[in-house]
Amino acid sequence: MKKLINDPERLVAESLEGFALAHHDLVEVHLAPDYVVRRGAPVGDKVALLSGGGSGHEPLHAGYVGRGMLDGACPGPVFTSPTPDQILACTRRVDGGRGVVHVVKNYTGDVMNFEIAAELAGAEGIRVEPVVIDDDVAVQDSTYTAGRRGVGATVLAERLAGARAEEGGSLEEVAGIVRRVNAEARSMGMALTSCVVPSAGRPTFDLGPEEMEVGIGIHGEPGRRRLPLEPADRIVDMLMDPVLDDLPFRSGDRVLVLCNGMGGTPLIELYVVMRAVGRVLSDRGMGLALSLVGNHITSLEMAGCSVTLLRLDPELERLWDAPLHTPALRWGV
Amino acid sequence: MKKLINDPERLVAESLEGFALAHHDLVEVHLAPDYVVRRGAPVGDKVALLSGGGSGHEPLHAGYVGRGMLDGACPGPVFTSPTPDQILACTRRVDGGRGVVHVVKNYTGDVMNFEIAAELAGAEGIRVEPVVIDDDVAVQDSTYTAGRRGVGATVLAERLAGARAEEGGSLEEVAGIVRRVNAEARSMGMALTSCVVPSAGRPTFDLGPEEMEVGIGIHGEPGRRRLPLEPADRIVDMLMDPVLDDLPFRSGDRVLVLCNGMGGTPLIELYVVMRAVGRVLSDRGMGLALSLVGNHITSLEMAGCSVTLLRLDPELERLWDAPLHTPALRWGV
Amino acid sequence: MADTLDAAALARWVGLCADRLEARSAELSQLDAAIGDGDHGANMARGFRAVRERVLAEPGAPDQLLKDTGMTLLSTVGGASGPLFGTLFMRMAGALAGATEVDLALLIRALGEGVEGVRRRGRAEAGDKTMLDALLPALESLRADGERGAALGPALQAAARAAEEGCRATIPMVASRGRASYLGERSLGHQDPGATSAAAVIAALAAVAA
Amino acid sequence: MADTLDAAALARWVGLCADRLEARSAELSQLDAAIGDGDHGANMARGFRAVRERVLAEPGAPDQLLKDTGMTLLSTVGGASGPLFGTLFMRMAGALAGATEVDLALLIRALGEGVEGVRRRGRAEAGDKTMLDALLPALESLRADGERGAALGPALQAAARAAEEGCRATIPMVASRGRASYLGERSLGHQDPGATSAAAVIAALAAVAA
Ligand SMILES: Nc1ncnc2c1ncn2[C@@H]1O[C@H](COP(=O)(O)OP(=O)(O)O)[C@@H](O)[C@H]1O
Ligand SMILES: Nc1ncnc2c1ncn2[C@@H]1O[C@H](COP(=O)(O)OP(=O)(O)O)[C@@H](O)[C@H]1O
Ligand SMILES: [Mg+2]
Ligand SMILES: [Mg+2]
Ligand SMILES: [Mg+2]
Ligand SMILES: [Mg+2]
Repeated sequence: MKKLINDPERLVAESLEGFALAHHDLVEVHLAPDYVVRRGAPVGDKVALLSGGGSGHEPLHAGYVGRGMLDGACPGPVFTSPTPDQILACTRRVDGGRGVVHVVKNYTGDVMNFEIAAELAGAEGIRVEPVVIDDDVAVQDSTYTAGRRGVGATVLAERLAGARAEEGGSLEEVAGIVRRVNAEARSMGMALTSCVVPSAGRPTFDLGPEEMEVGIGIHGEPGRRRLPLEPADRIVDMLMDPVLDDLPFRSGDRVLVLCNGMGGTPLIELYVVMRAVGRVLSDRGMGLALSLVGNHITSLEMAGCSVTLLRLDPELERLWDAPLHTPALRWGV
Repeated sequence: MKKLINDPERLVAESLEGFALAHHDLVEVHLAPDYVVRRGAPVGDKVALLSGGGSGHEPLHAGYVGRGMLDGACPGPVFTSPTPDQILACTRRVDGGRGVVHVVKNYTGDVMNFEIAAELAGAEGIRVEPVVIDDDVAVQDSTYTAGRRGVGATVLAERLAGARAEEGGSLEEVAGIVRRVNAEARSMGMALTSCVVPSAGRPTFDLGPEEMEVGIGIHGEPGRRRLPLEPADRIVDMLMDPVLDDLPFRSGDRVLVLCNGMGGTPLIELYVVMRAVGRVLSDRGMGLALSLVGNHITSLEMAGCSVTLLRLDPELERLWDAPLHTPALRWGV
Repeated sequence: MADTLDAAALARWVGLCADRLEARSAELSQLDAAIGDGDHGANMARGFRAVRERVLAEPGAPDQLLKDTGMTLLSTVGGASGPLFGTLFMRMAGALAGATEVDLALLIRALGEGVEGVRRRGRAEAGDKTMLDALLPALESLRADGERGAALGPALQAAARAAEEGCRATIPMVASRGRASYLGERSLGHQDPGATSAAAVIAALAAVAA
Repeated sequence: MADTLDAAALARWVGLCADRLEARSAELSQLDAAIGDGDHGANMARGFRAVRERVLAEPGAPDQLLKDTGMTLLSTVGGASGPLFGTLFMRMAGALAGATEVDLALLIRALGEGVEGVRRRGRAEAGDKTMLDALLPALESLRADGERGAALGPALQAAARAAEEGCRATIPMVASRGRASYLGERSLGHQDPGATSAAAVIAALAAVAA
């Protein structure tokens, strides 16, 4: 296992310490229980937005704590959801009296741990509104599964709902933006290589030198299909077709594109993916209004990418451009 | 070779096309010869800042074109310097009459190609001021080598001199900032894995599962020493000692830290590196004033990191915070 | 062989769970690697190590002991199994409120509450290839024995066998809850890790009652 | 066997350079992989492919031909070898201004200018393990033969042998210019790629004069 770490057991805590050092102007980091909040939380007279999940997806979630996005983030161990006490402590810390929206990626563990935390917070008189994100079209049949997974739409929901909270939206309005983003966004991902969970020390799955895994999630879990490697343009077609057909997106739609790297794929390749996405959109008569290219929701050092499309409306477009200031994304301030 | 590409020969051009699509609000991309300039270049009544080099180091340089940083960037083929005609065309395009500073990383090819371009531009009446960056302390003996390589300080010089140009600095002043950054910054890097140059199709060097290469550059060239893998804290000591001793940095210095990923190392690990750097600085009585953690000057998908320290003064600190708006870095606007 | 379990016996149960799950951590993670994300053993070991340190050092009355165990699992295991095993123990604790001795009837009530809590929390049913496929058969076996007026010890031996069989029965199932469900048909042929640890928990109870 | 080279012969030279360097592209990149970044063969092949398309389709007079060749190399090869081979051909072109036939004396003058240009551009000297270690011996050999009044053909055969020997002599050198210099002692024992292609360029000239 080739990693810049000291000890798998201390990885998350040490990484949070480095994060605190680099971003002390923006965030406060609490250890044991682990959570990250905006400096001076609770901030202002606003609804708070909180998310969390296993570590290994950086910059998600802690990198998105700051003005115009999250008020708090709860990182669990690598690929393992945070615990209710962690989420509860963070919820108490960010609540300014107007309630807290929990953005939860749809994984059994995340959903249950957030659910218990919300019950405990509710018992303490904190209003919590949980919203589950499940945008991954790779999981096809939701009656016989735990349901679609939450992937790229999480980033978009956190940003857009964070902007709505910042401008004074109510608990219902902020949660409503998360729900709208989840309803209007679809994603699909693929891997060229597996990742190595530090505590396991070896690749989660094995891929041959000429193979790729299509339909992966973000926890190194294998996907739906193992296929021979193809050129980038063909791979993008394989991701875009199910994404476009599912919502479905239609000619004339204006969309935001997230071309996301899984962690080990260099930017030069992500822009090749972006080019291919742009060609598909223009072939379908769709408008590319906004784009985000880079490592935004990752699986440790996995090589690969995911594509998320969000159908925009004027309110979402306006919210996207609102001032944003987090360790990982920043504009307008 | 597992890459999200269509054809090694078309990689740079296709990646630039995707880049143009994603960032058309900020930049204009010209193909054949390949260069990237700020939208509407030449911009305002200012000195222009231009850089370039082989591709494969993204976001360097094209990702740094924009307000407060570069006016133009010339990407060569992967790890191969751009050609004089490319640099000349870009120089013409960005010159607004107050001259053009060329930021050149110290590699034989880059230096000669930029030199010829500067001669040609000079013959056309364009004032060009070239500055060479050579901050890599891994290259020890500069009398018997092509000299130290330009690495992490390039990013810092481009940002700080770009800010100086934006506020109206003269050709000499802007070039002076580049020289000052180069004089006050030192870097060293290491690799956990090699990268794969697309046209070669296989790793540039072979590292065993328990080996690392210390003192690497950014072109997949092997470094000075091959050593057994160590914990992150020990690796950071190996990078920091020569960096600190070389300038030398002293107790009481305020520094900017660039914790740079080589492309394939996930952010969770870079923050572990950041933590270790912070510990070394505080042990030495130095002040961590500014930090930048992420993939800023990379070697394709190489796993590894480099650390750059820049000794700050009040002017450099002020320039760092000035408004910046590029595809890869943005703040204050 | 007593016909009730007192606080000391229940503490031995929890301790035995910790011993056995820590010892089988690699095996449980291996099972999880095949159809999940390979952390189930580590999760359970982390949780029960914390239980040993925080709860078993000074175990309280039956209800307090199981509540503390549940809370500790809840706050240290994470993932899917943390809330589920946490709920199992906490709901059992609720049913034992005030009791100092637990007879078969009370144990059936408590386990019934616990398993119902797991079912509700996870929204899973029998046959979904989860820990419920070990817990439900154990509970049914206990209930049948309880109606027949069986003694505590033999009833728990039978329940342990039922849990073990239920656990093996997950092998030919296609998962429809939890991470394994993403694999669809690919989850066939693998034993469910959570069912395996649930069966170990029941077996440990049988062992202290033997 | 003519005692001068005309425009057609020089065009054959450039064409032969293209043929041979393209054919040896993999070998040259291999040499560069050992002590550089593994692209020298690709760089030269890219450049001479462009020369074939843009220059050899309609080759001009000697000076124009070599100037176009140099400019094309300059704008397509990149890296270290682009400016150096570009300079070599462009400086040679300067010395040939107006000439239609090139005799040995003029060739020596032109090559001397070209090699001097390479030396200045690269700030390298003999023994630095670069293309100069093939070019300088070739030039010396030509000059000696020129003074002895040798014929063009045999003088170029001798120069090609000198270049080849100079190229082999780079093997035991430690590089002190270019990318290979970063390796220090590790560059020992490898033949310099740029010297190899420079020797091929001289050999091609000898071949058209034979
Ligand atoms: N909805 C559910 N109901 C009951 N048990 C479940 C459910 N989802 C998962 N499980 C159990 O949890 C086990 C996996 O636990 P673990 O690996 O610790 O968590 P995670 O899946 O979050 O990594 C599965 O083997 C299964 O028995
Ligand atoms: N300063 C120099 N002077 C002369 N020749 C040089 C110099 N630096 C490098 N070279 C030659 O260039 C060759 C490498 O060329 P190439 O691989 O195409 O460029 P790069 O090193 O930029 O990848 C070396 O083998 C050497 O012969
Ligand atoms: Mg897990
Ligand atoms: Mg090169
Ligand atoms: Mg698991
Ligand atoms: Mg080379």
